[in-house]
Amino acid sequence: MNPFAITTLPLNVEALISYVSSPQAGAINTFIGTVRELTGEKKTIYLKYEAYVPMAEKQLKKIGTEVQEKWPGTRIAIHHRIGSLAISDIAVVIAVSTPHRAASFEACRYAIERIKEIVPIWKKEHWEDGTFWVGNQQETISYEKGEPK
Amino acid sequence: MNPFAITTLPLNVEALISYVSSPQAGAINTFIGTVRELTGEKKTIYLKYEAYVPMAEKQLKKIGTEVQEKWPGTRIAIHHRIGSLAISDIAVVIAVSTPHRAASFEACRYAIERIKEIVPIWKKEHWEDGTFWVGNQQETISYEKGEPK
Amino acid sequence: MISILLFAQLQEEAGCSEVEIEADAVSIADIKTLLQTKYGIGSLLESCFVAVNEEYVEDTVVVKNGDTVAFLPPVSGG
Amino acid sequence: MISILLFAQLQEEAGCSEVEIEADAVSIADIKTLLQTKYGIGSLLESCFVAVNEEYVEDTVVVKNGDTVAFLPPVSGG
Repeated sequence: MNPFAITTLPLNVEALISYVSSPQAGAINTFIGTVRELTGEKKTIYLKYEAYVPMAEKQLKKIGTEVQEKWPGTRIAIHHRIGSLAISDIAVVIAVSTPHRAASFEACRYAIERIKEIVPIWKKEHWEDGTFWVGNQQETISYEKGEPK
Repeated sequence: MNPFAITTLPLNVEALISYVSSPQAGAINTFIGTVRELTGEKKTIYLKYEAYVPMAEKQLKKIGTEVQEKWPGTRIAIHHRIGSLAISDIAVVIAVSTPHRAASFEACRYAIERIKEIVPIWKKEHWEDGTFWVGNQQETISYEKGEPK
Repeated sequence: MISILLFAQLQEEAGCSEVEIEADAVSIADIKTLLQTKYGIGSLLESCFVAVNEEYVEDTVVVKNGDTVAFLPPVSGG
Repeated sequence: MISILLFAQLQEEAGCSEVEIEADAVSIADIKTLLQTKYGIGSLLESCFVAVNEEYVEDTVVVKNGDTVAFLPPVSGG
């Protein structure tokens, strides 16, 4: 299995868990991002994810390297789905195994936060009353220039 | 599915994930505790878990209630296996879904910490050179009397 | 009758998992003394929690006829 | 030749996902001007990150013949 993949296929949580499982692991943490129906009062019909695939896979791998440097002894896999997703579909799965439990939570949390910072994937909400590219019209968020840290 | 169960059967991670999945959820965090081969220099051959089953199931349910009070809108399921477990076998699975990701990590972490405090389950290590009931010979840990908080 | 349940190492020390005594209004302290003198349970008992009818209780509770008392070594699940 | 990739809303604004220009040693600023004047891309461009050959770069980099330049709106994966 490619541990860092962007795919149009449904994600297989068990496959990622198996991949990170090892005799050295005492803890596996998985984060699964799913399509939520309501955001505030907006009702989602479906979502569409788009990615710059080769770069996104490189960035996922970079996150894996960062995690293994910060939490030695970690095994990690990340898959992100793109294309059209319905309510409750899985958009992202992160699986992290570590010898002890605290690191599994910390490393998995770190990975999802980094995905939201540096991986070129975009979500387009298809609401009852229109569409919206998430992340580019929220003028309350200021984006500093240059490479994302 | 009973969301709070003690069982001698292999645990099914997917079943717990399905149970907590919902249109209101945007995040699912799962914690999987597995049997680690090495603890310090001690090599585990297998483990045996024993429980006071009816009380342990009640305590798991109590943890579920605590989680739902602390993080409203959460769905949670916890299964713990007992009996003999080999290296890499899954001893415990916690699945938590929440609308947003931060709460899923916090609630799941809370649940595993509570399991280690208040659920009457005991682990017996079977090492290469003997056996050991974990938690009752560690004189560095002092157990306050009365009900565990 | 009061049922007394023993788990994990306590069970190994006593050589049995359940003890029944004909009694009413007994203190936890009295039951502990019984377990130590008649069943040879050692100092681990001092670090155990006690549950009556599957609920944790303080050591000061009085146990009645029909109750189930469990002595629980420090737990190690997860 | 320099390939310019556009994603998400940028792609919708430009009406295409890839633009090719015959050039060498072009600044990111020059490419932005081209995208704004010729392809009608708006102010979103100012909040985009830029990647050259699949690596994030600073806006000050100079793009050479054979490079692939991607304009990346603020990401929203996960």
